[in-house]
Amino acid sequence: MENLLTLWEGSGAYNLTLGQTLMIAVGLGLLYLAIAKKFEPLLLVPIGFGGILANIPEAGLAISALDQAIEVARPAVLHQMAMALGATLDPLAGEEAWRATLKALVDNGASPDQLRAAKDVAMNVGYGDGLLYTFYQVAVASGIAPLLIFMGVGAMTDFGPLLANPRTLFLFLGAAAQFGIFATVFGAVGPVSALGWMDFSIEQAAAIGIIGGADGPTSIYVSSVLAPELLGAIAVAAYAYMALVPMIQPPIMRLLTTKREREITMTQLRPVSKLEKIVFPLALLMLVALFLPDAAPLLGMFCFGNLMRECGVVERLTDTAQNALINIVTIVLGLAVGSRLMAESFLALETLGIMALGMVAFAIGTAAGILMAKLMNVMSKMPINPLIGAAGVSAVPMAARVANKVGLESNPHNFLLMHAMGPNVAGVIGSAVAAGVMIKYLG
Amino acid sequence: MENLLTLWEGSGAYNLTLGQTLMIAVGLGLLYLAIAKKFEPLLLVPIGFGGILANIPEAGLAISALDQAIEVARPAVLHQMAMALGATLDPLAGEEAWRATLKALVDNGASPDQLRAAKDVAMNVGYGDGLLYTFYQVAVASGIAPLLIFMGVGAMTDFGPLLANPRTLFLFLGAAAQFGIFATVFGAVGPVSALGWMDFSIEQAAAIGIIGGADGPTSIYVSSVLAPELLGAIAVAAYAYMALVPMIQPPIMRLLTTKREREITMTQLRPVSKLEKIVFPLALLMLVALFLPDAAPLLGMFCFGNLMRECGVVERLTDTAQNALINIVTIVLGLAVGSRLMAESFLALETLGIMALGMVAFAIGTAAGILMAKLMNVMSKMPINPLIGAAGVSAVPMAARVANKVGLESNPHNFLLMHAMGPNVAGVIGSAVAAGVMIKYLG
Amino acid sequence: MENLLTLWEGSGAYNLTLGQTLMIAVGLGLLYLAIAKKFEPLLLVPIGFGGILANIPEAGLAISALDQAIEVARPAVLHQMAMALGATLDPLAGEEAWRATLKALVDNGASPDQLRAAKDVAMNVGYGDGLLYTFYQVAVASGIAPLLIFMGVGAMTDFGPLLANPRTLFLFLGAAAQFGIFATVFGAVGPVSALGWMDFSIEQAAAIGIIGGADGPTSIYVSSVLAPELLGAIAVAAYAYMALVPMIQPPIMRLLTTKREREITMTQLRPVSKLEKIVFPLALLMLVALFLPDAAPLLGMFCFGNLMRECGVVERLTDTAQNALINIVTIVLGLAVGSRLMAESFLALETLGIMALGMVAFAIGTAAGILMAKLMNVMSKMPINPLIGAAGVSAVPMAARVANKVGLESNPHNFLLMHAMGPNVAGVIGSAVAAGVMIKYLG
Amino acid sequence: MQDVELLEEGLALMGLGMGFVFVFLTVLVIVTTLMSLVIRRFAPEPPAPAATPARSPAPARQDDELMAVIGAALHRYRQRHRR
Amino acid sequence: MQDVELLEEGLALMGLGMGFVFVFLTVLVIVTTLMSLVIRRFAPEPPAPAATPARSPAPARQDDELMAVIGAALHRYRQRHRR
Amino acid sequence: MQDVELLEEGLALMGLGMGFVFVFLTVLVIVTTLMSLVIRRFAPEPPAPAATPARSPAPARQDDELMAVIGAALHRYRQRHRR
Ligand code: NA
Ligand code: NA
Ligand code: NA
Repeated sequence: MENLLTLWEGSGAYNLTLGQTLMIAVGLGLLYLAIAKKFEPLLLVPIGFGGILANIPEAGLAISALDQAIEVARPAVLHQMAMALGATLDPLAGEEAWRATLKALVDNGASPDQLRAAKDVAMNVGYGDGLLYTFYQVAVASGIAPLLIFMGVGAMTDFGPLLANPRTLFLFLGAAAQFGIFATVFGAVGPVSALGWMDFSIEQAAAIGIIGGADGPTSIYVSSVLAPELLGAIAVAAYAYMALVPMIQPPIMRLLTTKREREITMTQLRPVSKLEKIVFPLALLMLVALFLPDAAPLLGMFCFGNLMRECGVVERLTDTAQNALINIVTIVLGLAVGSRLMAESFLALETLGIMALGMVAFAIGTAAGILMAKLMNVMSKMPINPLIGAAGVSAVPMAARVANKVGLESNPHNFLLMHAMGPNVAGVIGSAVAAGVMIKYLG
Repeated sequence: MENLLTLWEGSGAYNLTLGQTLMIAVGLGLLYLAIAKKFEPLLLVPIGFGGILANIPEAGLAISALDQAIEVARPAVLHQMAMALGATLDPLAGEEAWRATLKALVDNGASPDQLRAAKDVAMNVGYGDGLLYTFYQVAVASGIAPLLIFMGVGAMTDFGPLLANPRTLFLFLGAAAQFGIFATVFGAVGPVSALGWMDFSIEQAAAIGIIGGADGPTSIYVSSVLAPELLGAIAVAAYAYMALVPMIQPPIMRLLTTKREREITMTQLRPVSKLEKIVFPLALLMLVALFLPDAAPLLGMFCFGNLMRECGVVERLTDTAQNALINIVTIVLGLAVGSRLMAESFLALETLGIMALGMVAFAIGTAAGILMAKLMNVMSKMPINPLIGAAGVSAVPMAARVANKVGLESNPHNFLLMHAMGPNVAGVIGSAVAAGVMIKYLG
Repeated sequence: MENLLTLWEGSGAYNLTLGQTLMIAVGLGLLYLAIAKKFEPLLLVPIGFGGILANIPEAGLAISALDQAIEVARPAVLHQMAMALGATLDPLAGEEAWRATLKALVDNGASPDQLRAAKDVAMNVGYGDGLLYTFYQVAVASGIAPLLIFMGVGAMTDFGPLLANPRTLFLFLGAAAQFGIFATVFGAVGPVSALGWMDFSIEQAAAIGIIGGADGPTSIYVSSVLAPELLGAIAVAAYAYMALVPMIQPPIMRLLTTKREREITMTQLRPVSKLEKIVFPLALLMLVALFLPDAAPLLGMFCFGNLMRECGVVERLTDTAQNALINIVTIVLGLAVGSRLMAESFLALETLGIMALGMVAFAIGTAAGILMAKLMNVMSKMPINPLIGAAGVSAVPMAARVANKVGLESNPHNFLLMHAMGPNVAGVIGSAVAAGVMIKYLG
Repeated sequence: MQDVELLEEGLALMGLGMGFVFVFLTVLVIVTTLMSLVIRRFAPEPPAPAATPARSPAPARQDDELMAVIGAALHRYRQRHRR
Repeated sequence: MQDVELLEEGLALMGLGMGFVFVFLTVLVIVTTLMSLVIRRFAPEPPAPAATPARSPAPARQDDELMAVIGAALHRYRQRHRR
Repeated sequence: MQDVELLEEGLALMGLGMGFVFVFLTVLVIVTTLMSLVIRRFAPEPPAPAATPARSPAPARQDDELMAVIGAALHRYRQRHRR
């Protein structure tokens, strides 16, 4: 009988909080979007599932051994842990209060040495770090997973279209599109925080702004450095908006261009030699080394992947970087990001703010890219279709495809895809550079 | 000359103990069974080889830097380590006694802080953790490897046959077959321990009983939580009996059924829609979350793998989970399990007890599945061939194939394979649920 | 304005030292050799790129959180770290001196406990271990990466040619070729150190000598154990000379053999049965266990890979060991080795000494193999072409191909490839045995 | 004495464990059967059901759905945890 | 007060960031264009440029090149850091 | 003085090392040759040797073999280490 009670009191149904219920619903919603609507499923399936796992009560999949012990250990263990943390628990306060006291100590007061000692106590009585917690520490907090993904993305990226015409053209579009990032940072600390709507620090604002870069691993990397407490919401927003490119961009594109502009046909791209493709990642790396070392992890791994791809002598490594390795890392990264979908941090007004600001960043970036393309079209001899400016936000290759599609609507013989790939990959570099500036300035 | 002596005194031949010799023979025996007899070779080849590596004298592949230093370091280092452990070594006792004292301190008396300090001493003079020890800590003690294997198994499992007819049928067979697990737990603490034949704690009994679940990763996971000291023997028994399904089950099947029963033809299975297959892992996950959070790591990863498989939008992740990832984890897990084949723990009477109890668990599970099927056949309108009840122990897909084969012996036109796959995969869920109950109750 | 200054003072261009510039040039040079000249590109592309990344100023990709904090943290953090290290910084000395003091403390004086405390300070203010530093610790310092590569090499090695005729023949050639290793060790502590040209310890000399074994992972493994400070230079030399086999060996081969000897035709090899191939890695493992446990990690993993290959029942593990796993490990290992290409240690006269000694080791090994083959040709009834002796240095399969090619020059109908594969794979075993002896004696 | 306790504990674990496994799988059977019934009624197979919704929806709605999913969860949460 | 500081910081970050992104990509454009010009002049495409050098060189030179790469770097380094 | 020691150590390592490599590989040659002889005599190639035993044995025996492997090892071990 008592055993039955233990089982019931340890069950999810008994312990489920409202927050956890809602977060499980959010996880199911993300899975629905990923599976039924094909919203970036490679990331959103693991993230959504990880979000559900993280919110299963009592399972402790997303928390450390120490936190798990604080939540569920017997009173005797709690007292031992308190001793390790250099505190004593008021005998009259009762179990719930003891747990709250310990949690507060662990989150704030305790020194690293005391935390180690308390963790030793928890481990000794059999508690272990949750699987998703371990994944988060190993893959995200260390920065390793987003960097390996970026290496894989580099190994899949063809810089040919960009190299065919870098002059005054593609990279400026890629740069302009990053305006969404910085405008959003300003907006987040400006109107939003200053007017008291929400309360974002400048670091948080920077991490939110990067969503506008439309680049998942860059967003995760920046927010793991600058605002780990928002990582879950930021990653979800980043991948969701990458998936939403075909919905968000076309109206803005139609609004800011005339039909005649959308019909502009661009000149054929020249062929690019193998050697140019080999030298480009090295040239980019040298510039990063000289001018923005803080972007070196991101762009360094990106260039490494691209060099492996183009050099033509390490096909087996390229193949692994594009397949087995990036897939393994994606699974681990997705589950780890999902582990940050916890009620306390996700179900705050801030999350809606993040979603809204991310959307704004995205829209401003799209608009800035288009407007810059219009300006360049006026100033340059070469005709430039302003639609390709919208591809500068990155979201490779979705944004380029959208530009192509909207172009075809106006002129069914005007294929812009390859022309849009230039600003598209330039946008990846652009947002990594923006990330580097933010980390340099705020990190 | 002195150098030659060093070489000889550091050689395996000089240091080989009887236990190590026998364990190397056990390792070779496992390799023989795996290679010549095709006993679950994917696991038993790495486990057998790991067992040999772990028993190479002086190599220290399966022990920590600290233990390695205690075994082979110079006296000066021993004294340093004793100091770090807060003890002093009796100068008169001699080297062998010093090593024994240190070993005893490390295994029992010392605090985590002292252990860290002693380890620092060992690392400083150049000792490092053995490869298999590292694999064990990273992959097994953390729980990561069995969970990733379970994810891969989920990605390979088709729940179609189970979904085609869950009603009153397949899942009950899967449940009944778990009776072997619990009967064995009771037997291990009952007759075996109470009568003083061997001395198993209730945790050990639970870990042994799970062998009857015929599911390797579940056995390893449970025993890494409840009885790590028996992990080597339990893993070997679990995989050996999974391989022995075609020998163990048929006699029991023939004993408990009449020829007429074995000839029963079952009705055609209905087709199952894609959406049902997508929703099933999520429904299962919700039930786990509500009623048995302690099974959430195992069944959560299993459902995750299965959802990736069925959702149809992340083929590249499914492919990696089924191939590169599960293969890498299998190699590491196998070697890590092999590292637990050490003479002191394996060459005890308990191991024979574990083998015997595992066999009993297996036989009872098979019998319970068949008897339940007979009962259901009597009670239900739909004809049920009792042979498929035996498949409920899991050992996917071997047990289902055995049921099919024995059925064909009685009626050469009666293909039971797809009907047996239902209880077969239900058996996987059933033993994971049983594992969750044990961990909840004893963990 | 102040912000601009911050950006400039944190840029690479402002902080670049001469050493870093030169090391980046070395990295580019290695990439050139790897890509344009096809010098072992699988390793030299990651090593060269890692070398560049490691020398990007301020990026800290190759150093620990602690070192990074010492290099770039604000003065307040420096004082905190000094306190953690049990020291105080002279207020008058100035920032540069403080950093130097802390660096000296960390590299020498501090206890493990103090280092942990100082690291806690660095982590608390946001510094993290660099990516390449983490790769080095996890993959190289632990010994894991070279051992997994060796497992993969085992899974790719066919011992058939060796088994077809082990008697008096192939293994002696493999043994003789290791003379280069030991002669170089003696040379490094003899003339080179004793005459005061350079100053190598006996451990360093041993790690350098192993270059003559022409086996990359063995070199990295030995030098990670005996001389981690030289690891970068030794790994570069080892892989460079493996690539240079077609340049270095032919002149020596022509010098030491007459045209008539090079024309010797060898008798057909007998077919080798599957069972012999399965038993061989186990027999080798038993000998290692009995006589040289210190070679157990290297040869154990090698035999494990080979057993997986030959046993024929774990194809999917073999496939992963030969592809996804070895490729992932190669990427990580290459970058990790590249992280040791730091100016202070690489741009020393010692590096030229290592390159020169490695070359000498290589040449002596080649010569010893040829001379031993000549001796055996005289003494044995069976005709032996001395060219195959040169393949005993390993560098599989390059050295065997070179022997074949030089043989064809003298007799266009004399295919030596399969005959040369015997000593070639024997050379792998031979240098791993040599590595074991050195580690036993000096480790 | 201790043996009896151990025996009792073994017996309890057996009863509890088997009972729980049966109850759990029974509930799973019920839920699965209901799920199948619902799906077969409301989303019958032929036009691959998971693909159908992706084809039809008005583009503008997809964005709303994301907001809706998160918004609704947040709304209900904040209703109770006013802060 | 603090809000104003935050606003200023946001403004500074925006100006600095956009400026830096533009400058960086401009430099990248220039470098890339120059690189392409040089390559197209001195190593025109058809005979796959990366492969060409590998075919021709005298074997003996390759070894020298390795020594040259490291030797030259070392030489320049030691010239300054005499120790 | 120290140089002489170092030299001596180098010489010892050379002699010891080369000696050991030769002895080890000689033993390996002998063992391998014997192994091949035995295998070619008792399990000649054509009927793929590893597969043969798997086909014939009486099912019941396989289980015994597992027990036998472990049981024999355990038996011999416990004979000596009575506890
Ligand atoms: Na971007
Ligand atoms: Na089961
Ligand atoms: Na060699």
